[in-house]
Amino acid sequence: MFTPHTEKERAEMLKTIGVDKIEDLFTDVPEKVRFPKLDLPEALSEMEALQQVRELASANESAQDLACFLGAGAYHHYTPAAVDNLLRRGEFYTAYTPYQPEVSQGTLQAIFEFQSLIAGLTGMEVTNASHYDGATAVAEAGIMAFHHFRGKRTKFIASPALNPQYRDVLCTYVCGMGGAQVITPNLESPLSDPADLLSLVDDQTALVVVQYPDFFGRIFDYSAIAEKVHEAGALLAVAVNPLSLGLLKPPGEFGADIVIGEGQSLGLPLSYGGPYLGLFSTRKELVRKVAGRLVGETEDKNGNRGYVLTLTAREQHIRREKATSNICTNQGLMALAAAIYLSLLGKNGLRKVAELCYHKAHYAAKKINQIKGFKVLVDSPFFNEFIVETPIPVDELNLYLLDQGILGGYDLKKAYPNMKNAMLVAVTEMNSRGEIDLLCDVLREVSHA
Amino acid sequence: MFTPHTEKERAEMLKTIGVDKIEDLFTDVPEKVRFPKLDLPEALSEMEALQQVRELASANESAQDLACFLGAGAYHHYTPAAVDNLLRRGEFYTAYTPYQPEVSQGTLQAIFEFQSLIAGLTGMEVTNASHYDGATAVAEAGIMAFHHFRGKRTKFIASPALNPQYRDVLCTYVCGMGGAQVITPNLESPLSDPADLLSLVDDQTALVVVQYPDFFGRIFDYSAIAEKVHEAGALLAVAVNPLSLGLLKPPGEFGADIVIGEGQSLGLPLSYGGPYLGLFSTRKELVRKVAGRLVGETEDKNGNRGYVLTLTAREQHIRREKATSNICTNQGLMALAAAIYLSLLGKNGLRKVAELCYHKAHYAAKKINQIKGFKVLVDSPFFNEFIVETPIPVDELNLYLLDQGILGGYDLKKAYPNMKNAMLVAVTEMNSRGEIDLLCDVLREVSHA
Amino acid sequence: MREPTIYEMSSPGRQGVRYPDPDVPTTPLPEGLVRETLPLPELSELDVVRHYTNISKKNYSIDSGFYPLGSCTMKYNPKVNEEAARLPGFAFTHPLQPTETIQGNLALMFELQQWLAEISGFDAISLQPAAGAQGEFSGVMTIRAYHLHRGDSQRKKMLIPDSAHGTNPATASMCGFETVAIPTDEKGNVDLAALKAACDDTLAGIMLTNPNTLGLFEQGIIEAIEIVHQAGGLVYGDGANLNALLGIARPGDLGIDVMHFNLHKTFSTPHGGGGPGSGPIGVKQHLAPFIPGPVVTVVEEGSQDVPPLFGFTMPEHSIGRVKSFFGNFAMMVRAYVYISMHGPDGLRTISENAVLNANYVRALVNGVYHVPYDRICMHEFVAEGHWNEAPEVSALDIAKRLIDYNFHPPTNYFPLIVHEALMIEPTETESKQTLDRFADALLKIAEEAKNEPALLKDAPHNTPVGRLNEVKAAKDLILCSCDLPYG
Amino acid sequence: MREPTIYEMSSPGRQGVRYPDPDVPTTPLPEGLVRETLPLPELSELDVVRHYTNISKKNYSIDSGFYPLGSCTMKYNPKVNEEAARLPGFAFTHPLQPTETIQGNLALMFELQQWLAEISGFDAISLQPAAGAQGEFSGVMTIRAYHLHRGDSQRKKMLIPDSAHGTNPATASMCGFETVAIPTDEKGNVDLAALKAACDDTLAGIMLTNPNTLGLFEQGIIEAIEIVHQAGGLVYGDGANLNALLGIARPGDLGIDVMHFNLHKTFSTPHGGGGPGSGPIGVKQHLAPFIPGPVVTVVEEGSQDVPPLFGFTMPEHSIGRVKSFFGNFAMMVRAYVYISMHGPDGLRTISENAVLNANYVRALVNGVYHVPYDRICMHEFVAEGHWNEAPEVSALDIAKRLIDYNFHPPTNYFPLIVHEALMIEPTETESKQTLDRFADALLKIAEEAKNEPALLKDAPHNTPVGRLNEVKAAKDLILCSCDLPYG
Repeated sequence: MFTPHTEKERAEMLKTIGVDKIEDLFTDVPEKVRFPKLDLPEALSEMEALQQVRELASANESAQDLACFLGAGAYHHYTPAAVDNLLRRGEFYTAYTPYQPEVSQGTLQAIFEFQSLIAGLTGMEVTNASHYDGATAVAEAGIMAFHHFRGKRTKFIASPALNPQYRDVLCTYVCGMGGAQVITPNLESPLSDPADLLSLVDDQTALVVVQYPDFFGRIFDYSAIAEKVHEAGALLAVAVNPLSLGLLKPPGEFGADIVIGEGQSLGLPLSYGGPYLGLFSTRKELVRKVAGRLVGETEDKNGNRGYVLTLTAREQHIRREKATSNICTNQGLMALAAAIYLSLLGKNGLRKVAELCYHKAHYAAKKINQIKGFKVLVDSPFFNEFIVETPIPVDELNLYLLDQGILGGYDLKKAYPNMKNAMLVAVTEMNSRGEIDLLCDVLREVSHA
Repeated sequence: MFTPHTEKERAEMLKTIGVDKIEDLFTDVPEKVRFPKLDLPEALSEMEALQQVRELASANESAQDLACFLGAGAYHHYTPAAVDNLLRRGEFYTAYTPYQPEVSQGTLQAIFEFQSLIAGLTGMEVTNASHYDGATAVAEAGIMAFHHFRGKRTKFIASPALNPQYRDVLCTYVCGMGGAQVITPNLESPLSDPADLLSLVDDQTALVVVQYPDFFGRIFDYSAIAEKVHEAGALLAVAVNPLSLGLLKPPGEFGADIVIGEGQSLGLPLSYGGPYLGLFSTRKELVRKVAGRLVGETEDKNGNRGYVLTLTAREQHIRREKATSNICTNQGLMALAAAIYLSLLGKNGLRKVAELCYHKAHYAAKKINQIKGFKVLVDSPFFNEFIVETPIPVDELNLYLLDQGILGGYDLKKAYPNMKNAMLVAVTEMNSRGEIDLLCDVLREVSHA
Repeated sequence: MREPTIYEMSSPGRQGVRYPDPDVPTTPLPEGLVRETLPLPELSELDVVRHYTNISKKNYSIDSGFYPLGSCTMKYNPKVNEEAARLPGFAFTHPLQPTETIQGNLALMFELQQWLAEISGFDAISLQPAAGAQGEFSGVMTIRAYHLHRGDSQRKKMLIPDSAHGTNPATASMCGFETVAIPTDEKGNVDLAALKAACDDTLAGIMLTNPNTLGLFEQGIIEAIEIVHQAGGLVYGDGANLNALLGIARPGDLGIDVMHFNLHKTFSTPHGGGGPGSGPIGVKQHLAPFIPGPVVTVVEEGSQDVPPLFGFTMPEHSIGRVKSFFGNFAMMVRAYVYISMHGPDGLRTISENAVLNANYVRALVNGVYHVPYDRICMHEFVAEGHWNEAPEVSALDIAKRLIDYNFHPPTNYFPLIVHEALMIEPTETESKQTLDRFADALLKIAEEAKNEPALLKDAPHNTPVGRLNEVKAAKDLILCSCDLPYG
Repeated sequence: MREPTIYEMSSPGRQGVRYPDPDVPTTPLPEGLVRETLPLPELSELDVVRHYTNISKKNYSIDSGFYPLGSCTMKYNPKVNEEAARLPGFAFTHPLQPTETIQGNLALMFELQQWLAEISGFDAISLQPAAGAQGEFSGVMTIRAYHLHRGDSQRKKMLIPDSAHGTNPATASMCGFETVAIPTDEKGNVDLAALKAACDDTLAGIMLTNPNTLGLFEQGIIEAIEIVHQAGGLVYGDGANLNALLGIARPGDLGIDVMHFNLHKTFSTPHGGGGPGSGPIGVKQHLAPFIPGPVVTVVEEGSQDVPPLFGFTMPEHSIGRVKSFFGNFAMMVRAYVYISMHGPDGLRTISENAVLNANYVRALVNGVYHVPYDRICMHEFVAEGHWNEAPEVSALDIAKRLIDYNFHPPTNYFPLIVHEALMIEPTETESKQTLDRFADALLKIAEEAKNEPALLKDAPHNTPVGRLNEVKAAKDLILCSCDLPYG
């Protein structure tokens, strides 16, 4: 078991402490609430507890059993076996935040490399050690922008094609900031031209948030938008799917001030939505406004290279109420996973996976578009996701697909009530041509039914 | 991939070597056979290769899906999660045999502890670092006995209740030893009294091999047999299921000279028969005759405790043709697994598991015996296996059980043609009462059909 | 050994993991949108495995030694949890799957909600927050939403004892509150007089850490809570120290209105070198409509033969989402298994032994180390790392010297109210033998401090690097490998 | 740090992994058969995890560094193999399950048999042997059975070149053969004249290692095999060095009659600190009836829609079983995945690069180290670890000094025909960068040997223990913890 003491040891220890019995350690606890009887199931042994969760797990259907075309912010990619193999090293996962650098160089070097990899991928200068997920990274971008303008600019403009959950979380966080508000135009027609956002940008605007590829999978060059946003003195944040950056021009080249993103696509299992990985990159001049941890390279007294947490004076345990973020525990192990994933795939591998996603998605889109009653809505380049207009409501269609072993796309009306009969289909390297063809076969059946 | 060189690097290296192209390294290979075209499937990527074996694995039915009552030398036990977690450490599984002790203390200490644990369990003084499995350990006991008597005693008596595969392997190995023969009496009535063996023991007898619990699950005190065998100047080897020794008197207390066994029950997965773990323990005076590796405690020049392979002069790479065994690679990682397993369970845990097996098996035997047409053959104490006489042939019965999600017992006629309609049923801690009751329900149905 | 970075190891053209060629006709790539360079390293699988294996060895971890880091609850993380969280039926489920296909996950979450409520004495649980700090944020936002919903928009003042956790002030300020510090009295409790004085109709609430960061149970907690409630404020409980209270006292029973849990402390999910955590919050009934959502509820009651159908519900006046999806699910699986393996008695044993261990170490070193608030502590205690006889030696030096003895240092310089603080939390999973060796080391170091202070000042001696130049790090600000084009 | 043994850590009454109480009525235990004491340690799960984690760190391993151990093929073991072997559909299958329930396993084994046959040029494969030495035993027993079956019982002589692997003589003698050593000629090949002279009608065969243990391809191999065949002998090929020949030359095409494979060398299954291995054998058609069994065969042919039904068959005149069940199945899974990921071209690339790497290191150190048979080598080469200018320095000292440079030593004192041998096998998975660093270290050590020999004699300097007293170990013979009652 996990509490090692024998009765004899407990007795010896109590004696050393100078009390008679264990209960004597708890006399500060008000008697009327002391030692409550907890109404919980009796303890299981390890083999029983594992059996119990095994039964729960097998009550699910998973993307391993089904052909998965569901994305909308979380993707079923292949994770090379070496990733988890390394994550399982107790040295990594049972360590704490590297506050003692002399005995934490493993974690620190890994984060430093993570920062470097993500900076390279996004085309930015500075990356922090992670946020909880893509949504909270967006929120932190908002908070950063708010404080960058010392609270004087209060308008946050979120693209209607920003992942709706990112917008929700941004709203939750912005609530606490005096007078700030999140504006999302065109929610009823979210496929509108991203340049439409610009009409809202003014000298009250702190931040404009767009997504790349956007929630609907579309890819836009945001250079012109960046220019206009900067003209208004505001900041531009671009939320990315980092895997797509294996292929696509990085937002750093568009003039993004902040690049945030959901790192799950970089080797993390779907895991029912978490733990995921919030990416946060920015320009060097904004580094002191960045929340979360930063690892910097330095030297010890013998000139050996080493790594430390740096600029810690920004953090909440030192700045206390003046801190702009309270983040403390982050997603360190997930950042490590992403670093290992990117190291394993490297330059060629990431490009290859991104291209596989691209080609397979385009193959699927073309085939689906040929099916009577289905129409692919594409008026711009897309990466690995696209919208399909369906002849019947998406939830009905998805039940039908499920019967055939297919996890269908995201029902857009859940987030955009106007978008009825619109399914967001995601395709990754995990979808074989056979799976795509099967999907089309089943859609064809629906079309004929 | 696994070959790291780029074309540029290969070219530089060839230049250093002083040849033009890679083919120049192979001019010693006769031209007519050089660079054969291999007719093999084209290379798969990791994700495809894993998918391929996943499909093969899912084409099996496993003891995880079925209620398993099959034993006969391999058992479905629970392995605590910590065992595999530690085995996955690259430091253990990607190391070689610890020939360089200064950089192998991990493996060496683990084997030393394994030797200690097995010695404690069997009640013997010396244990080696493992053999391939229980069967080959029996063969090595035979070889050791042969050489112990300098080839002058050539008779090897194997109990008919010794695992038939152990006997087969003993026979295979004994073939190579001049004039030696394996005798198994009473194969047509293998449930006979083990004392019947003694009539064969004479001054030509090198070794008598019995099993404990025997192949049919029965437990006998072999003290009297040991005495008689020793009177004839021969050696007694006892093949054990080490898990049963959590409960049962150890063979060391019976006067066994050699204790061998199949260590699979100590935390190793069934894994379709391998890798398993051959245990080999003996008395100290026989240590120089033991095959395989031995780890001994010693000191470095500063007096620090350390471990080394010892008595290596016995081994084949030094004694060459005078060596009595050629074992080189053994089952090191499995020995480590068993050491971790025994450390985790400890004194109380192993006793508890052994008792669970015992009680559940007895519960099952009692219930089955009450079913019309089924009869449990028990005329002596048994551990976790017992024979059931069945109203229909066992292979037919097993197909019926399989339909109900039950992996039935071993069909004894496969090894003992006389034993028709006799099923060897194994019960472990993995069989819940519910599973046992289900088995009985199905047997009852058969009985009524 | 100095380990190169992955960039230094990179060789142009080297291939790591291979992927198949497309099995579909290809489509031209989008013009003008394709990147020209991709500054990622090029390594073989062996390069990568060896690199991360070797740097991992430079870490101290629970699996390799004693980690008495105060306030962090570095207890042993059972290995079975890792198996459980990786079961394919969990690991490969997509958060947007139809709820009918995911009843195993929902059942687990629902039961975990129930269990956490029972353990803590709360009425509703939101599993969504990703970490303790986000739990804090969610809890304080819940308080804010409660007051606003009642029209109490003037309640802007959040009280924070100076013995509270470090994140509390930042959290309060993120939620738009003004913070007022409440001092600690001579016994290590919140000063009730000061508390009373700070209460008025602008009071939003108080953020209490109990046991507080001195490791002490607030002796006046019930009175303190009453004072706040009487002023119309709510009580936020920082649950980071819950490991002292399992089966000992339920925060809800003490009168606390809302609290976060750290599943990665109390319920043994691994810390991962900094995360992920999981920071659910529990609230009393009156706050239930405000918590982050969605939460798991029974959509259709089950019967003896049919399990209930679970689904998601958004609390009526929810503050909204605090992250995507439903929280750090894989951490919930681990906590679920952990609670299952303990049951009511096992949970109490955890806290009993956590408290026993802290008091035992305290008893062993007390006197040689000054323990400023010297009474029975809970799961941790705070000593001073300083002696007048060794003026140049600081808590930091003691911490670093412990590394030479193969122990992880305790938390130091926290809480701020203790001079040269050393905050020691042994946790319940450590054996008496380990605690004895640790106390021995502390006592030896106290000797060394007086006799051979250089041993401490130069420590640690055997680590991959010595003490690092933090000033240089902040000045040079090298945050990325210099081998990168953007750097 | 000295790590105590598990016995020294034990505390009476401490509990490790817990098990449930029986859910069935209990039965009285068998009288007189129950043991009184069970001398096992008593530890918590944390004790055990920390202990084995800490001792693991005292190991060198492929995952942590370069392991150029000649004759052992310490190549990288792909991590996906570990996942594959642990798939529950494999790991939880019982070896006595009805074959109908286990077609996945049988299909894998059947295909692996086919692949190994194709790679090596043999006609039949037995997967049963558990390791190389058992493969050798099986192969030589197969030769024996062949001769006996033909009535050639006088064929008792087995020739073994002095450049053969260490296990060969012991194996031959276990099979009842008398061994005759054949010398090596000045070019490092089997001396054909001596071979011819040793052939007569008592010849059973020859055990050839090719490439031989000098790392050299036998230049006269076809002639040597013809000589043996003409005398009625058979040729056993030791397959331990097959990593040099994948897609380069098939042993069967060279005329070899029987050979074992080391899946744990050539096909990357991990060495496990000493095992498990897997040592299948391949034979030409005339030996197929004699190999160990059972082997996997097609019992019912499949069609386009229906896969074939696989089952087991015992070869007609099989030497019998050499172990329980069917071999080390989990190792076969790994080898299967490995071959799948390489395909025909990938396999050739393995051997090309293994040979390239060995020649590269040879070229870098040749001259400074004397390479006695100096020609293009295959996957390994043998140098002398000795200089007249440094008379006191031995190969062992060089080996130990390499540890200080963070490299695993090469094999030393083998083969016996090279004075102070250092046998270096880099394998194909190592990068040029690593080889360069290794060669640098060797060159530096050669300098040190002449200038500072004490550096070598005292090496290694930074290991958990220094050179150990092997004489004491053999004299005291402490093979068990002294804390045991039987010890």
